[in-house]
Amino acid sequence: MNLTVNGRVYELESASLTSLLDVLREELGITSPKAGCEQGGCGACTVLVDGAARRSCLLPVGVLNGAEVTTVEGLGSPDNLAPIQQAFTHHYAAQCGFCTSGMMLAAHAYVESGGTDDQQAITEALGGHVCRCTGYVKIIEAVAAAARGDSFDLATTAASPGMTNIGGVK
Amino acid sequence: MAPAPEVLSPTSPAEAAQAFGDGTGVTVVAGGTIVLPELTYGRLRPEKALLLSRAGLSGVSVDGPTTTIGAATPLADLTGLPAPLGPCTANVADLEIRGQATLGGNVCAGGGADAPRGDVQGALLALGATARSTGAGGEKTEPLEAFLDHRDGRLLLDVSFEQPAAGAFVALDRPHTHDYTALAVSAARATDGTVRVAATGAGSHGQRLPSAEAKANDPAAAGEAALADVSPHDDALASAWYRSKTLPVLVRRALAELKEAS
Amino acid sequence: MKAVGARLPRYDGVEHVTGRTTFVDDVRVPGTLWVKALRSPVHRADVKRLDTSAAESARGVHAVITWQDVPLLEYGHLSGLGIPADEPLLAKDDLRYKGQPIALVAAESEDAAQAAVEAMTLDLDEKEPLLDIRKAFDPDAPVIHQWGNWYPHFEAEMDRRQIRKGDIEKAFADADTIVQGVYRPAAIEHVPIETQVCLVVPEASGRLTIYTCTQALYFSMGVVAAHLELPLNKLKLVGGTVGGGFGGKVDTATETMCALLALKSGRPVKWRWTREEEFLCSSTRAPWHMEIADAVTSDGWILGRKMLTLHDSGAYARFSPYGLTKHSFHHTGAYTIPNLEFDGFVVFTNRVPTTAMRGFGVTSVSFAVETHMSRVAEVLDLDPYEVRLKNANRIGDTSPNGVVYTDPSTVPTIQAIADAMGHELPADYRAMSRHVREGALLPQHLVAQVGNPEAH
Amino acid sequence: MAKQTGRGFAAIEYPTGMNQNGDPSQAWIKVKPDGRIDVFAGTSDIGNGSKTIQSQIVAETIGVPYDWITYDNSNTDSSPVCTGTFASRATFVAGKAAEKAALAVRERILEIAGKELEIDPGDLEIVDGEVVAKGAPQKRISVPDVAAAATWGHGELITGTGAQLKPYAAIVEPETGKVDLPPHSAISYAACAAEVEVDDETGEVRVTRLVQCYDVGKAINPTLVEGQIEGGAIQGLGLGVLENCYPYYPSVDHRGGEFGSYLAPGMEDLPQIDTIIIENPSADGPYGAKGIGEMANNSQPPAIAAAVYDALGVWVTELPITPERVLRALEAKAAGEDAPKREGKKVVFDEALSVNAVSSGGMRFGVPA
Repeated sequence: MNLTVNGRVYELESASLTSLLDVLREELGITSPKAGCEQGGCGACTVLVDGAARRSCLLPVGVLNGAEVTTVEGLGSPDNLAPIQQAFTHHYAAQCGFCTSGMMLAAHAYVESGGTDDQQAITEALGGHVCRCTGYVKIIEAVAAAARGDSFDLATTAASPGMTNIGGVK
Repeated sequence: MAPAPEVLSPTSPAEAAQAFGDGTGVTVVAGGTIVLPELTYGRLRPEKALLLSRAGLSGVSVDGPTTTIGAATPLADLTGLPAPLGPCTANVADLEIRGQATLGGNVCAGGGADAPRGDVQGALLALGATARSTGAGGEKTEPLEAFLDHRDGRLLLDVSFEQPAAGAFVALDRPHTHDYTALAVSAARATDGTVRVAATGAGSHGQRLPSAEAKANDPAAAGEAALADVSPHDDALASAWYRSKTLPVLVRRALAELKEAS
Repeated sequence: MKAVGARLPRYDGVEHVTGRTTFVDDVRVPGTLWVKALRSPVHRADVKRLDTSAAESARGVHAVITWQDVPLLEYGHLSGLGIPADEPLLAKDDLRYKGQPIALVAAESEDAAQAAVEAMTLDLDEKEPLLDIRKAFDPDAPVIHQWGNWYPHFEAEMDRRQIRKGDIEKAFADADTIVQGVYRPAAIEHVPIETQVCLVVPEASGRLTIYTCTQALYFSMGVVAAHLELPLNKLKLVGGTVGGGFGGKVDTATETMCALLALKSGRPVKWRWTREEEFLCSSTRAPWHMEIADAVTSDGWILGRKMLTLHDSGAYARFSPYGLTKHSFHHTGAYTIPNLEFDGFVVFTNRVPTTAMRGFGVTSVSFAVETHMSRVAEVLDLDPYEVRLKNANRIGDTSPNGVVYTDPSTVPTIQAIADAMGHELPADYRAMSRHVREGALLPQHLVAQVGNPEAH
Repeated sequence: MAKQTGRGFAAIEYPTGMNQNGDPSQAWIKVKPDGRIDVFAGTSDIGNGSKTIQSQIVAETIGVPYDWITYDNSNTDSSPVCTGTFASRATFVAGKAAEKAALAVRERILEIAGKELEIDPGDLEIVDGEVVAKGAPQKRISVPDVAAAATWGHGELITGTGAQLKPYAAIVEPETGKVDLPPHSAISYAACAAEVEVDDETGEVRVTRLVQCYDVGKAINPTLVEGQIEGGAIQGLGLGVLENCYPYYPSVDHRGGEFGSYLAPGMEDLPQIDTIIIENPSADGPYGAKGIGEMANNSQPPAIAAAVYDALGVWVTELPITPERVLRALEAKAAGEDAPKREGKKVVFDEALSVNAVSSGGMRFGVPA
């Protein structure tokens, strides 16, 4: 069977019941999807399958013959970041970075499908992704900014909403 | 180590039925959301696996008052349906899981290790759905309640129900897209006026609440009556005590919502 | 251009958003073996027999280790501070918690390693576990640890952490009201999205390269070297990029065992815990049991505090004595209380050992002290902001340990929240500052401690 | 059905750096022949951003652009000692070591620049990668040119090291807990107000708003400080109302082994978060910074507990405040069993939870009165 990953066609050797996550990481050496739980519970392994965000740990590769898979490696490169990658950088939406690939692909799919900057809609789309570092505020900001089509200054980062600095004390 | 399993990918319902046979030793993979972790964790080592993705078992068809949903239909395709099934499927996990998890997988899910599964069973029971399945003895159409009692060894093909006059779905709302619903109640009023009420999370699978149905006109009384129909359990999400405290509340709220929707 | 104070982008931000950050699990070394563990299936048992021979001869298996393979079986997390060790790297004679590692396999695939683990024979004599720290001291409690049910090695071989300050009897005698309550936060998981993971590569030079997710490279190197009895020139720990830690990756959970397997097999070995192992077998934040009694005046001064803390350490001590000490130092919260009697115990139970987690030792006491402050205000029918502002520590006040505070910000932070919430404060509370107490803010019971470490 | 709302408040403090100190960190810096800066440190970045913060400190201290810095914490062969990333010490302690190392480098750059310019190093400063004579900005030499001069003229890469260690504060009186030195070299302070909405029939608590104030000493990078505060806030929310490894502890049954049954906070749990930053500099941290990471999840649980009391009139003092615990407390209240026991001037809450009720005599909590 074959699979197109980030535009390149691969003939696969893995058995049909192997998860797409294992195929990507172990057979193809594409390591941005992470094995965060292999239970479908965290979203760190999410990739795009024919444009839709899917947990790669839950998909047996046998059902994907001929499918097109996109991982973060296929979104943009360091010199040419995709808008969602710029948004995550400018809004400091990645701390440890382990959930980031899955989170960004879900966000990318959301924005591409016409998602808006509405917090509730973003939460509905990304709510199954667990991030333990950020508290989600800056992730939501990043997705909202990408949905609005903001342009991003990558030399600096954005303040969170609701932040006030009152300086020193008496 | 177990030898590699035989993997079959039928391309029609008939092929699927034939490949399934009497079900002996067959692991059915529909969406994969329940089976894949079991495989990954080495708890399931199938001799034979049946991948349903191309078996033509997906889709929603409406014939007059009757809606038929193929077993391999992703839950995401059902979230727009009227209550109780639409809101119930929308309440399952998250967008990505719903895009992959199927109605059949959910109906056939056994209890999880830590928490209940099978969220849509209650909604379908409230709708008085029938299940069409194949397996030993051939194809069979029967009420979903009967099917739930002998799911093992059957391959679900589709479920059918008549669109109700009104429906309601209420769930414990402790917000988590990544966990199972601890307790949910579905209610529906059929076009002939019959009210059915069912719960998921109050037992090993979804169940009707006949004592509540008998008092459907008095939501508060129905809520209290519902306790006679269940024997709740402790799990990681909620204790039996908590389920028995909240079941009457959910039944009452569902029936009140049903009244409003009628 | 200023760098400090600037909203500069994350140093590794582009790596993160392009999926190019190399975490331990992303390192690829040809010929790497997978590791799986035989873990205790019960909370407490004596080991009658462990037979790993079927695993050793199973297909694809390159190495099996048990306690017999560990040069120094017991090395404590706090051995560096002179605190004795209590936990074997791999269980030997008895099992103290469900999930405790007993034996490990390195094999050519995850499946082969798992099959080998399942081929091992383990005969146990199951025993009654101890699970409720409140019952650990009872005569009829099972004794589950070689040191007894609570940690006995504080300074001067005391069995508790004690704080004593002022005259507690007088404070309670002088009080108008005594408010007493119990506070019990739960065990929680760290839940880093990257589970515990380690890759050890035996080099031709005889060194071991250890790819690790530790939060503390030098600390973990010391732990590995101690167990293996190797000089530090034999070890190279590679890490520094961690997929979330929150305290749970200060434990050196996998590195030593993988190093042993790499030495024994001569092959690179990788152990990545499943999420289930992470949830069920990894150390947790500790549950605590705290009882507080405050001697208070009708107008809201806290004259004295008596407190009992039981820290649920799980099966072994790990960092718990450190955590309890830190806890004890902060048991007055952000307030100045001149008369104190604190007793804290590190209590052993048959559950996974507990460890450091964000706010270690203090998260628990903050919850207890602050919920108690809210209750004190409610019992006295006083405003919760005002009671806090009154007792808030000031410059010159003395801590529970006899240290004079030089720059507390309790007053301004409380005032800032009152403002933000639209909570009206009376003029005298609005005017309060963090400066040295005087006037109405220096009642008789606080006089002796101002600027005076000896008033401890 | 009734949704009840409530507000609660808490104020906290937290020690920055390891309790009782004694925890060294060190940084080594070398300047490449073109003036670009390599920083070697042993601090693991667990997402907290120590690579970023320490790079900023070095850039600021030397006086060069941030993007000139390469930061290497990758292995124990090339890294100096760092006790580790915990105890809110990565900025406060290890960042101070980086500042000290950068000061040493700065000094050597000025020394060599002074020779090149024939100006006393004390009359020079470094601005944006240029060594400039104070008051005579036309007299200048770039840091790259200084680095080249150091390499090819003096035969050295400019280097500097820095170490930070506060001595261990021993407990000198085990009976009283008295220490011989301050047991922590800075304390951070915070306060938090929580707003909750509670369903009084199902017991479900939703935290709707957290208003927080943190004294961070100095925000080396305000965006990263926000990231710590927001991440901490939602972990504190998890501690307060969601997370429990053993839902029925001390029974260890029903321990959840998957995300489906362990309630780590998700995006939909996110309340409105408003934060006020105070910068009251510490004496020992780099540029006055204090550690912010750990305390960020300490203030929310007590504020939430007080808010639940405000909403329902019941205290739930076992965490997390689960729907079940709320309902049980409401039942006790309805039965008149929740009131504290009053005995003379004593007001005793939670009697049933006390060791006095649970222990069979091995442990007592006695209160003088």
